[in-house]
Amino acid sequence: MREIGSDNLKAMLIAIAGRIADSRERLNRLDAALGDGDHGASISAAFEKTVAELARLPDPKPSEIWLTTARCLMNGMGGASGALFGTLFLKGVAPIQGKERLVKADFDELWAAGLAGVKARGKAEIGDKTMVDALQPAVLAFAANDNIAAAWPAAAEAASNGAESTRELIARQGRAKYLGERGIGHQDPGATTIALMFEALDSYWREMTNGKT
Amino acid sequence: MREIGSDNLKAMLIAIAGRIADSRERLNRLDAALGDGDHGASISAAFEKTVAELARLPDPKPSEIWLTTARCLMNGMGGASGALFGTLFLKGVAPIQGKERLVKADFDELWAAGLAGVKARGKAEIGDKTMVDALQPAVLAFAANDNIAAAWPAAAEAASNGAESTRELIARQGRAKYLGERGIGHQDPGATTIALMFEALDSYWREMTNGKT
Amino acid sequence: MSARAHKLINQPQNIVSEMLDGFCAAYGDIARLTDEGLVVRATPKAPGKVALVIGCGSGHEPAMIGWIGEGLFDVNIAGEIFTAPGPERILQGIKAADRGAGVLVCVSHHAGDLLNAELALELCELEGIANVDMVVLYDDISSAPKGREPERRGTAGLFFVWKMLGAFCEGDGDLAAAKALAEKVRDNTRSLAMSLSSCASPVTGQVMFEMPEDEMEIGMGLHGEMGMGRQKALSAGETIDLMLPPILEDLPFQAGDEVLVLLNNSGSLTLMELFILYKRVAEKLAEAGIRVYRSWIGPYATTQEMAGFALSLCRVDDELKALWDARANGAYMKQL
Amino acid sequence: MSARAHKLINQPQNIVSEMLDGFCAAYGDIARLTDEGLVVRATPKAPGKVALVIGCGSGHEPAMIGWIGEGLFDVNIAGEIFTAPGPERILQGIKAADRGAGVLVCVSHHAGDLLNAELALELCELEGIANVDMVVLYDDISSAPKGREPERRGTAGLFFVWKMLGAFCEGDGDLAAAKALAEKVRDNTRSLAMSLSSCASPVTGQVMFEMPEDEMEIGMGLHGEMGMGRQKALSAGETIDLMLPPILEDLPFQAGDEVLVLLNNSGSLTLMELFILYKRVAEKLAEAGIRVYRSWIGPYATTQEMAGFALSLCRVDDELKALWDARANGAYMKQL
Ligand SMILES: Nc1ncnc2c1ncn2[C@@H]1O[C@H](COP(=O)(O)OP(=O)(O)O)[C@@H](O)[C@H]1O
Ligand SMILES: Nc1ncnc2c1ncn2[C@@H]1O[C@H](COP(=O)(O)OP(=O)(O)O)[C@@H](O)[C@H]1O
Ligand SMILES: [Mg+2]
Ligand SMILES: [Mg+2]
Ligand SMILES: [Mg+2]
Ligand SMILES: [Mg+2]
Repeated sequence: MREIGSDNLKAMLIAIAGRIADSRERLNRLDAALGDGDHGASISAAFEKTVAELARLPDPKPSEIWLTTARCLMNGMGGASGALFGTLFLKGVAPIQGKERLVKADFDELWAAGLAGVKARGKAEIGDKTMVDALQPAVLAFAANDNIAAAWPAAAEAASNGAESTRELIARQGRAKYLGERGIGHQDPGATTIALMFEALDSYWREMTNGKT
Repeated sequence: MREIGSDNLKAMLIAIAGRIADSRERLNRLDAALGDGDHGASISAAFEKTVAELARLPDPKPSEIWLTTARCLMNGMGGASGALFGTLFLKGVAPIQGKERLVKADFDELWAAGLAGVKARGKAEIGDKTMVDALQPAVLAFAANDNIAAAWPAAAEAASNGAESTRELIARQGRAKYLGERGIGHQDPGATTIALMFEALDSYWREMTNGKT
Repeated sequence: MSARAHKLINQPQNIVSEMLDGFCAAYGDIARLTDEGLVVRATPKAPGKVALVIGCGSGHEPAMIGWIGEGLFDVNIAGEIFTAPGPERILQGIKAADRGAGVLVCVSHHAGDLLNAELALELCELEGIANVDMVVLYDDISSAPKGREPERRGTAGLFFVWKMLGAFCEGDGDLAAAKALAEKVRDNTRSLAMSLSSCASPVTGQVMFEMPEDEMEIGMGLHGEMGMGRQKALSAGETIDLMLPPILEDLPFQAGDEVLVLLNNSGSLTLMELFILYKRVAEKLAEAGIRVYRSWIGPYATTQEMAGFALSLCRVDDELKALWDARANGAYMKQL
Repeated sequence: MSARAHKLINQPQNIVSEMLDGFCAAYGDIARLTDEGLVVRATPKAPGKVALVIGCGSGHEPAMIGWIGEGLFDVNIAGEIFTAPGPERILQGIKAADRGAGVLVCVSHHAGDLLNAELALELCELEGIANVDMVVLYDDISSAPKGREPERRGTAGLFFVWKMLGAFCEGDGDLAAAKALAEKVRDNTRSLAMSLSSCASPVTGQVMFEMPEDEMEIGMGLHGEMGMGRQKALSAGETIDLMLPPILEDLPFQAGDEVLVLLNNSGSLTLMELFILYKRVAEKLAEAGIRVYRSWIGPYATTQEMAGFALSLCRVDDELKALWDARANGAYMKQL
C-alpha cells in the first residue's frame, strides 16, 4: 500500500484513541508523579472527542481530519499540553492541504512540521524531559526510512526509547520542572503518550497490511 | 483575731494570687481537657493585676478592695468566667460598704451574696460541673461554723471536695458542655480555682493566727 | 484534617493587639484604633443617630472589625481569642460610640458576650448613662429546639442583622426602633453550620478537638461547639439536602417567601466548594418556590482554619430589601 | 498540614461547570454565564470602550470570576482546575467581549495561559478579527532573576493590574493605551509568596506535594510550584523580614515612593495572621521611607486550601492612584 486515504487516516486516529484510552490510568499515574495527575484523563477524553467528531464528518479530506484532531486536542485538553498536542496536528494541516491521498513524503512533511511547531511553541529541546524527547526521534526515524512499512515500526521504537530516556532526566519544561531532582526516576507522561501514539500507528499499519496481503 | 482590717484583706488577696500563679499550668491543663486551655493563664494574670492595683490604693476600705478585685477579674479575664469570678467579688461589695473592719458575719454575707450573684448570672446549679460545685459547699461550710478560725478550713475542705466531685460530672454550663460525656473524668478548672482560693485563705489565716499567738 | 499548629504570629499574648494594629494600619481610611484599643470608624457618623456597638471575642476575623464603617457598626470592642471583652471595655465602647441618640449594644448570644454586656449595662446605670439598650441575637437552629429560640447561639447568620441594622442606623430611627428592627431580622433568620475539620488555637497551638478525616459534623458552633453529631463525610449535594430542610422547617420558610442567602466560610473551605454548594441551595429553593433576593458567599465569621460552612437564610420584605441594598463600606463588607 | 482530601463537591468532572453555575446564580446582578460557558458582565459595558478578557485555570477562586464586573473585566473564560482554556474558547471570549473598540487578552504568565492565548490570536487572524492584542503579565520575583523579568510567573500581584486596567478601560483610552497601562502597572509590581502547607487536588483528592509540619517554603507559585527552598517555619515578623527586602531591592522601591500593598491569602491562612503580618510590613515600609497609599488583605487568588500568602507591592503615581480609587463592582472586588 503506497497511498493512504481518509478512511485509513480516520482508522489511524481511532487506533490512537483506543491505545490512549487503554493507558489512561497509567498516564494519570505518571503525571501524578511529575505533574498534576490529569494527563491520562485529559488526553484520552480529547481523543475520544476526536473520534466522535470525525464520525460526524461525512466525507472529510485528510487535512480536515488532521485539523479536527488538532482542534479537539487544543480545545478539549486546554493547558500547555493541549496547545502542544494540538500544534503537533495543526502544523501538519498545511502540508497536506488539498490532497485526497497521502504518500510517505506527505507524512514526512506532516510530522516534521508538527515537530517544528511543538518545539517553537513549547521551547523544549531534546533532554528537557518532555514529549519532544519521544517525538523528535520518532519523526527522524520515520523520515530516515524510505519504505513506509519500515518507517512505522522504526518510529514506534524510537518514540518508545525516547520516552524511556526521560526517566533519568531533570525536567526543564512543564510542571515537572518545579520538582527539580525529585522528578528523576519518573517517565514523562507526554513523552509516553507520543510513544503510545506511534505504537498504535505501527500496530494499525501492520494489521492493515497483513489483512491486505 | 475577731476583726479583719484592710491590710489583712489585701494580704488575703495576695495569698490567693500567689496560689493561683503557682497553679497556672495545672489550671491550663485542666481547661485544655474541658475548654480552651486558657483558664490558668487568664485568671492568674487577672489576680496579678489585682495585686498591682491594690498596691496602688493608698488606704483602701474593705469594700474598695473587694471592688478592685471584682473589676480586675471582670475586665482582665473577660469571657463568661471573668464575668462570673468578677461577680463573686462584685456582689460582696454592697454588704461591706462603709465598713472599716469585717467580722465573721460580714464574711458570711459577702460570700452568700457572691454565690447568689454567680448563680443568678451564670444559671449554674450544683452538679452542672462549674465553679458553683466548689463555691456553694464552701460558702455553706463557712457559714455553718460560727468560729471564723474553724470556718476557713471547713470552707477549704468543702471547696476541695466540691472541685473533685466535678470530675465525674457531665457539664451543663460553660464550654465543657459541648464535650458532653467526653468531659467525664476531667476536673472542672473553675471549680479548681475556687478550691485553690479557699485553700489559700485557709493557709493565710492559719499562718497569720499562728504568727499572732 | 486541616488544623494547623504553626501560625504566622509573634508572641501569642500579643496576637489581638498586633492584629488590631495591622488591621487599622491597612484600612486607615475606614477604621481607627483608639488609645483604649477600640476599633472605631475613621469618620464618625453624624450626630443624632443611634450608634451600634459590639463586643466579641477575637479569632473570627473579619468579624467584627471588618464591619466597622459607613452603614455598619460604629465601634467594635475586640476581646482576647474566643473571649468576650469585660464590661468596662464595653462601657468605653458605648461612650466612644454615642452620637447623642442612644447606643444599642449588640450581643451575639454566647455566655461571655451576654454576661459582660449585662454587666456593662449595669455600669451604665451606675454612671447615670441613659439611652443605652442591648439586643440579644441568635440564629443557630442546632443549639436549641424550636420554641426555645432564645437559648440558641449567635452564629454567621447575624450577618443579616449587622447589615440591615447598620443601614437602619444611618437613618433617623430611634433606639427602640433600631432594637425592634434587629429583632425583626433575627426572628426571620435561621442558620445551620457544618464542619469537616478542627482547627488549632492560635494561643496554645493545640488542636481544638479531634475530627477524623472522613467524617463531618452538622451543627458545629463558631467556637467548635458540638453539634448534632458526627457522620460520614458527604458530597456537596447530599450535605445541602441534609442541612436545608431543617432550616426551612424551622422558621418556616415557605413558597412565595423571598430570602437572602449566606454561605459563610468557616475558614479553609474553598470558594469553589461554596459555589458548588450554593448551586444546590439555589436549585432546592427554586423547587420549594422560595425566591432568592440576593446571596453572599465568603468568609464573614470564621473559626480559624476550620474547614466548614454555615448556611443562613433570612426572609425579607420591602423594608428589609431596601436596607440590604443600602450602601455599606466596612473593610470586609461593601455594598455599592 | 492543611491539605484536605475530602472536598465538598459532587462529581469531580463537573466541578468547574457546577462552580460557574453556583457563582452566577449567587451573583446574577453582577455576572452571567453564557451558553458557551463564559462568565460575562450582567450588564455589558458601553460600546466604544476597550474590552478586557482573561482565560485561566480554575481552582484559584475568587480569581478570576470574582473580577467580572463594572470597572474590572468583561469576560472570563474558566479552564479546568489549574488548566488554561483552549484557544477556541478564548476566541469565543474575545467575540463576546468586543464592544467595538478592540479587545485586550490578559495573560498571567504561565505556559498554558500563554500558549493558548497565542493560538487564540492566530485564530483571530485567520478569521480576520482585527484590533485584538494580548499583554503578558508577571510579578513573581522568585521565578526568574532580575534582568529576566519576562520569564517570571504571574501571581497574586497582578491584582493591581486587574484593578487599574479595569478602571482604565471604563474610560476612553484605546487598545494600545490599555496595553501600555497594563505594562506600566506590571513593571511597577513585585511579589513574593510563601507557604506553610500543601493542598489537595479537588479532582484527584491527592495532596499536591509533601510539606513537613514545621517547615515553610518561600517563593512557592500559585500552583505549588517550587520556590527558593524549604526552611524552618518562622514567626510572622521574621517571615516579613525575610520576604520584604528582596521585593524592595528588585524594583527597587525607594524612600519617597508611594505604594499599594496586597497581602493575598493562598487559602487557609487566617485574617488574624495576615493582619499581624501586615503590621510588620507597614512598620518596615515606614522605616524605609516608603509611603503606603492603600492596602488590601484577603483571599484574591487562592491555591485551594494552601496555608500561605503572597506579599505584593505596586509603586503608584497620581494616574495609578486615581485608577486604584475608581469604582469597581465585581462579586469579590469592590471599590465604592
Ligand atoms: N513546554 C513544553 N514543551 C513540550 N512538552 C511539554 C511542555 N510542557 C509540558 N509538556 C508536556 O506536557 C505533558 C503534561 O501534560 P498534561 O498533564 O496533560 O498537562 P498539564 O501539565 O497542564 O496538566 C508533560 O509530560 C510534557 O511532555
Ligand atoms: N455558666 C457558668 N456558671 C458558673 N461557672 C461557669 C459558667 N460557665 C463557665 N463557668 C466556669 O468557668 C470556667 C472556665 O473558665 P475560663 O477557662 O477562664 O473561661 P472560658 O471558658 O471562657 O475560656 C469553667 O471551668 C467553669 O467553672
Ligand atoms: Mg497534568
Ligand atoms: Mg478557658
Ligand atoms: Mg477562654
Ligand atoms: Mg493539568
